[in-house]
Amino acid sequence: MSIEPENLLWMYTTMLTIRRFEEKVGELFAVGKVPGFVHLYIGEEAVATGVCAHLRKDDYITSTHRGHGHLIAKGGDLKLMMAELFGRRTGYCKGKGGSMHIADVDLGILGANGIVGGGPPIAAGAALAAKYRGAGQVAVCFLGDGASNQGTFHEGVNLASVWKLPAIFVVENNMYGISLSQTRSMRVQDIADRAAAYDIPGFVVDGNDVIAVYEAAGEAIRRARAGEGPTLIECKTYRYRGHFEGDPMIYRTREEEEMWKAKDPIPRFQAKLLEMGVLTEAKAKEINDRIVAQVEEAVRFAEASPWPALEELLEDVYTVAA
Amino acid sequence: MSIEPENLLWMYTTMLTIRRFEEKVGELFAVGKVPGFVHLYIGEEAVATGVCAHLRKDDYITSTHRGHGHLIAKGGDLKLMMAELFGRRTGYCKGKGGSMHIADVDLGILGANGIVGGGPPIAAGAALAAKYRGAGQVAVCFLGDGASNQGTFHEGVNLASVWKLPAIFVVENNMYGISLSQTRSMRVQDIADRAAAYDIPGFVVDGNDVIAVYEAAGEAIRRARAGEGPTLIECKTYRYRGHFEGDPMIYRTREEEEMWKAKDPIPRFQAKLLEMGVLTEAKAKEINDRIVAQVEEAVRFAEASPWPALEELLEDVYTVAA
Amino acid sequence: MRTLTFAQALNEALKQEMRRDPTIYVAGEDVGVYGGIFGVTAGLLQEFGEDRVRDTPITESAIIGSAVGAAAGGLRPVAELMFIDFIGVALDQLYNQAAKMKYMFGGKARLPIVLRTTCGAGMCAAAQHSQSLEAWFMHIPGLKVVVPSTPYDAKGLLITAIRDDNPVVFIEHKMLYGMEGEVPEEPYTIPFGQADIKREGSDVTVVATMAMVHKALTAAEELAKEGISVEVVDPRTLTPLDVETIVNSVKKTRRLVVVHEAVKQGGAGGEIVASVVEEAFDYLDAPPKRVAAPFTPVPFSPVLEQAFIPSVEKIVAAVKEVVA
Amino acid sequence: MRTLTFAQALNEALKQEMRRDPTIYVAGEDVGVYGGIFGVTAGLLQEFGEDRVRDTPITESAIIGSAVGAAAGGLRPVAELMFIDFIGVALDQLYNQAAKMKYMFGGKARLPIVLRTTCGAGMCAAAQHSQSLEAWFMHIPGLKVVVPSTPYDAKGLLITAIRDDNPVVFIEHKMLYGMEGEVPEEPYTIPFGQADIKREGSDVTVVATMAMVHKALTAAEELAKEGISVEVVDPRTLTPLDVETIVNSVKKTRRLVVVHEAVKQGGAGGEIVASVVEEAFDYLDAPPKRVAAPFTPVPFSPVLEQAFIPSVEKIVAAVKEVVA
Ligand SMILES: Cc1ncc(C[n+]2csc(CCOP(=O)(O)OP(=O)(O)O)c2C)c(N)n1
Ligand SMILES: Cc1ncc(C[n+]2csc(CCOP(=O)(O)OP(=O)(O)O)c2C)c(N)n1
Ligand SMILES: [Mg+2]
Ligand SMILES: [Mg+2]
Repeated sequence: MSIEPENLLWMYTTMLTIRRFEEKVGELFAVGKVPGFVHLYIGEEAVATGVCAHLRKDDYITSTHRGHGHLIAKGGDLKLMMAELFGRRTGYCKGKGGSMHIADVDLGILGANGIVGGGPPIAAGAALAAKYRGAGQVAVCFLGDGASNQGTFHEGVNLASVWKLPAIFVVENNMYGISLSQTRSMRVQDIADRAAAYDIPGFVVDGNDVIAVYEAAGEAIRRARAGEGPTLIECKTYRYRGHFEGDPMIYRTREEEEMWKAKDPIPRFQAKLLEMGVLTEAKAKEINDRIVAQVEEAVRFAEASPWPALEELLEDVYTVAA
Repeated sequence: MSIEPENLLWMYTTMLTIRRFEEKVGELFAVGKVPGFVHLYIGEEAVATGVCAHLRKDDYITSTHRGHGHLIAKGGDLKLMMAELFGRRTGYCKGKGGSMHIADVDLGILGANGIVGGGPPIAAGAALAAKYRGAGQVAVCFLGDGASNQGTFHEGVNLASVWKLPAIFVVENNMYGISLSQTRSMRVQDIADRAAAYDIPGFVVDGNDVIAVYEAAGEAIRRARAGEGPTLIECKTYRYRGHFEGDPMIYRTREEEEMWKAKDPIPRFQAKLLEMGVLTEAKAKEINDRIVAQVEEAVRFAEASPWPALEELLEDVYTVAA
Repeated sequence: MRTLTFAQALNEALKQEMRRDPTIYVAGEDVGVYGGIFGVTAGLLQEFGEDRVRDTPITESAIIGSAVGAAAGGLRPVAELMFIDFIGVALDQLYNQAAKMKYMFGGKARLPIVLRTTCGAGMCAAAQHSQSLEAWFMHIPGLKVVVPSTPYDAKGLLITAIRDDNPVVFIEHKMLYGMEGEVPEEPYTIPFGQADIKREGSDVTVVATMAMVHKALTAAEELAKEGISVEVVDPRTLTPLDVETIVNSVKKTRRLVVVHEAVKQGGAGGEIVASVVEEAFDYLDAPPKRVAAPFTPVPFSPVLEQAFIPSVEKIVAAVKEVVA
Repeated sequence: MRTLTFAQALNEALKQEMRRDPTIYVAGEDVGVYGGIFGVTAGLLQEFGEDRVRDTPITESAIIGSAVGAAAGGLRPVAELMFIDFIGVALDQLYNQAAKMKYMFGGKARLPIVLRTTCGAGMCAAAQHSQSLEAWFMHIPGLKVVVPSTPYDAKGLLITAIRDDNPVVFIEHKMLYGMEGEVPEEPYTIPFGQADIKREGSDVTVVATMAMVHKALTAAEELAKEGISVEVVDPRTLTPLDVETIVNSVKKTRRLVVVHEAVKQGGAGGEIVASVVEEAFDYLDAPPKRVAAPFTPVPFSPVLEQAFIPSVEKIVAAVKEVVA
């Protein structure tokens, strides 16, 4: 597959944006500026990026507790995200949602989700709406290896299969669900094998290779838009940080971590782009500087933003008829 | 596999007992003697029978809303069953359970179940207790084709797989979940294919051939007792009656029904036994007469039994410390 | 006026609304070919086709969850949970997803979902097919909870539910499906949060829901013969709860009995009693009373089941106690 | 006496009971290698091994369901639901299976299951990790519901729960894990259904649960300065609920305030208020009051979350209202 240089650069920029954003969030968490549970996406950037590279603004995604990367890749605004993480009224959810519930329905982002396995049924429903409307939209469901053991995964995928919905289930297999390694949560090696239970295609891809993800997702999304039904894509990857910030990580070895860090999706992709001549060292630095500035701006925006007013506590529970 | 004549006769007798019992329950329902929802097992007798032929008294089963056949095959007492169906205090559950909740924990029967998909997690737990005890017990989970779409199926089988529990999941694929044909509830043709999602063996057998069921179950149970983990067995079969008594059956054709009735597991097995010389016409009549008498006796027992006393309403909610 | 059964009234509401708005679809187990296990969706498949009348696998989490996603995507799902008893396999999608999404997203979600379901004992359907669980739903911010008692209310409230932009749990008591009553042919709505005084009276207020409304009315009839005048108030929706109408009635009668079929402990009755005493304590001339099921699962045997369900006699006795 | 944190007290109870009875096992997400997300199961894997300390996949229905099967098969599971908020994916196995089995089977089942879980707001964990849902469990016949507020109660009640032959939901408020208190070294039990008077007083009875007990005690301290004597009653178990102790306290103080962190509508407070007014109406000198969370999901932002959680000030204000 030959990919346009502008797409390649979009992917590079997106991955780097996620990385820099998450690094900053980790720092801010450590100094107590971001409260609550924070699950960082560092190391897994190629997955959200390679998939979302194909998505239109009116396509849907459902995300997870580890959702910042999906949001950024789907076009989420860094300022609104950061303000939400800070709990400010200018945030995506007016401070009511926080990291685990950031959403932007206008961008088709149906929310991060604090419930592991919460997404697949919802994605099936969004795909149903897409099919009903007939405008070629799709719904992508991101989920973890751990989530694929949840009953809702089975139900969501089965419904999408039997109704031939334009849904793509992207398993981010980072080898752990909190402390439990995948080998101890299921006997299959490849979660893609679970596609057979629904008679849909299932693929394994190197989730640290954004091009591999891009290609697999492209075919799945093409099928979905063409009315050929859902696909399951398993992306093998690794999270570099703890499950959440503050995790002592006693359940995995430093050697394993080093092994995976050697496969870091960003330097790997950067090297490729340099080799291809799509990127130069100077350009790379320019991109990085721009991203760093954007992230800093998002932090400034968040810090300068007001807290929610107390009366807002009671608002937004119900939609009131116009 | 060569099967002892006494085993063959036990299977024949068991199947016929289920058939006669269920026919009688249908009659009694029609005249209003058996209240509530009644789901008959007629047509599927070979499944429960071929499986339970291998079970010890201390093995466990979990059953379904369509549970009479499993109960009888696991050694349930016809009188106590019938009295329960009548809602009498002499019944298995003192009249508190009815058709959907008959149980006999002393026989390892952990209950019929009104919740479709309720059984698999419970069976996994019983198998865990068996493994813990280390006495070679197994747990068999009966479930329907429809139930295999429920999230709890996925979770129960996965847990049994990952913990290598002595559990056998027996899918009674009678091609419908109430009015929904299997072809409209999932895209796989063979539910046994779902075993691949858990890396356990999955087999398809002719569920109207008791010997085929017996052989497949025998191997699965042998594996389980030997500590080799769970198996999924799909038995293709058909229910001859409606989903429940009173079902107008507008969702399937009379031709389809006739086609399946031609494969009735009981005459088929009877013919084989006659041919093998294990059974004679006279013996068959004798067995049938004995069963009919037993069923009649069960009905008399039920009819003569008292209703629960009103104060029993409040009993049996909690176990009170001795 | 023309009479319909409760089930027919619901069926008519569904048809009329589906004709009006093509974004409404119905999904659930056996809602299509079978027409619903209690016949409420009969004829919909024939009129609206498979895209809008969707038989689902046995997959309650995906039934409700897909309604959430479809609603977020602009449709108006009317999902069916065959028995309220089954909510336990799918509750997450209702309370953590549907009910909270708008709030969690800072207001930027609109989830016009109706979840129709059936509750109640009386058919010897035993412990897992006979429960009354409305109190759980009352405890979920973001949901509305509808508990109709008559064919007229059923139709009007269902149309309101379908037009509402919030997730609504619509609970149909299975023993009411066959009940007949006058129902206008044209579509009409009944506002949520407006209790209905099903019978006026002056000596005691009996607040009752669903099937219990009719038992309360029968009890009122009997008590009238003894000179006790009972006001029967039917909240019709539990969220929003029309505390005002109930309190005003109690201010008039100075006595309160609350009746529901759910088990008493943790039931809606506690909420109603507490709300009334908080607001109208000084008006009460006697301690309020609750008539509800005992703290047991629903038994199968008809004799036990009938003892479980609150009876007219128990309502009569409770009223006599509070007016004594 | 030695002091332990709430989490350490629970940990000690688990260890002591597991040493005593080899049929007890622990299962749940991250209970083994990780030692529990809040550290309550720390060290168990090392001492008791993988057979008795079972890390499970993310599979709450199978965690609870397998506990049901294992208990029916003779074991004594102590299962962990990481957050009470997750019960919606697994509630069926708890209320339709575990809680009803004994009754449905006519008494012939014994299900000694403990389901430990954590509840409550205060960590900015937002709408799906901060709820207080005890009222739902109170509405389920066949379950017992334990709501400890101190390290001492936590240990004694957990041992009682483990030795109980019924399914018990044991709810640990996450903001209490770090609280220290005196805890005897030897195993001891605290009977279910015995409320504890955490502070004696004569002007008003404040019934509070879990984290709210401590806010009520702080409020009592402040009110004492103003000459108002508050009796703080901690029910410790919601099923069985010790109505007698609460009623006796109210008969003495003639005033009642109920405090819980759950949202008010449909919460346990309604049940407690209703039970008291039914039994002690004539003793009450003022309308009872409930202090509870507003009818919203739990917000994330610390400023909103603190406004959501019932505060000492709100308790003080409520007490002043009822004694006015
Ligand atoms: C229903 C439910 N169960 C458990 C949890 C607690 N929890 C949060 S994240 C997580 C692990 C998820 O693992 P995986 O799906 O592999 O995603 P990852 O964190 O690795 O990205 C768990 C157990 C939850 N939030 N929801
Ligand atoms: C959780 C749940 N959902 C739905 C039902 C209603 N119901 C009872 S039996 C049944 C069909 C079951 O189909 P299958 O598993 O194939 O078993 P069969 O009846 O064919 O033996 C349904 C939908 C139920 N009892 N429980
Ligand atoms: Mg993972
Ligand atoms: Mg079937």
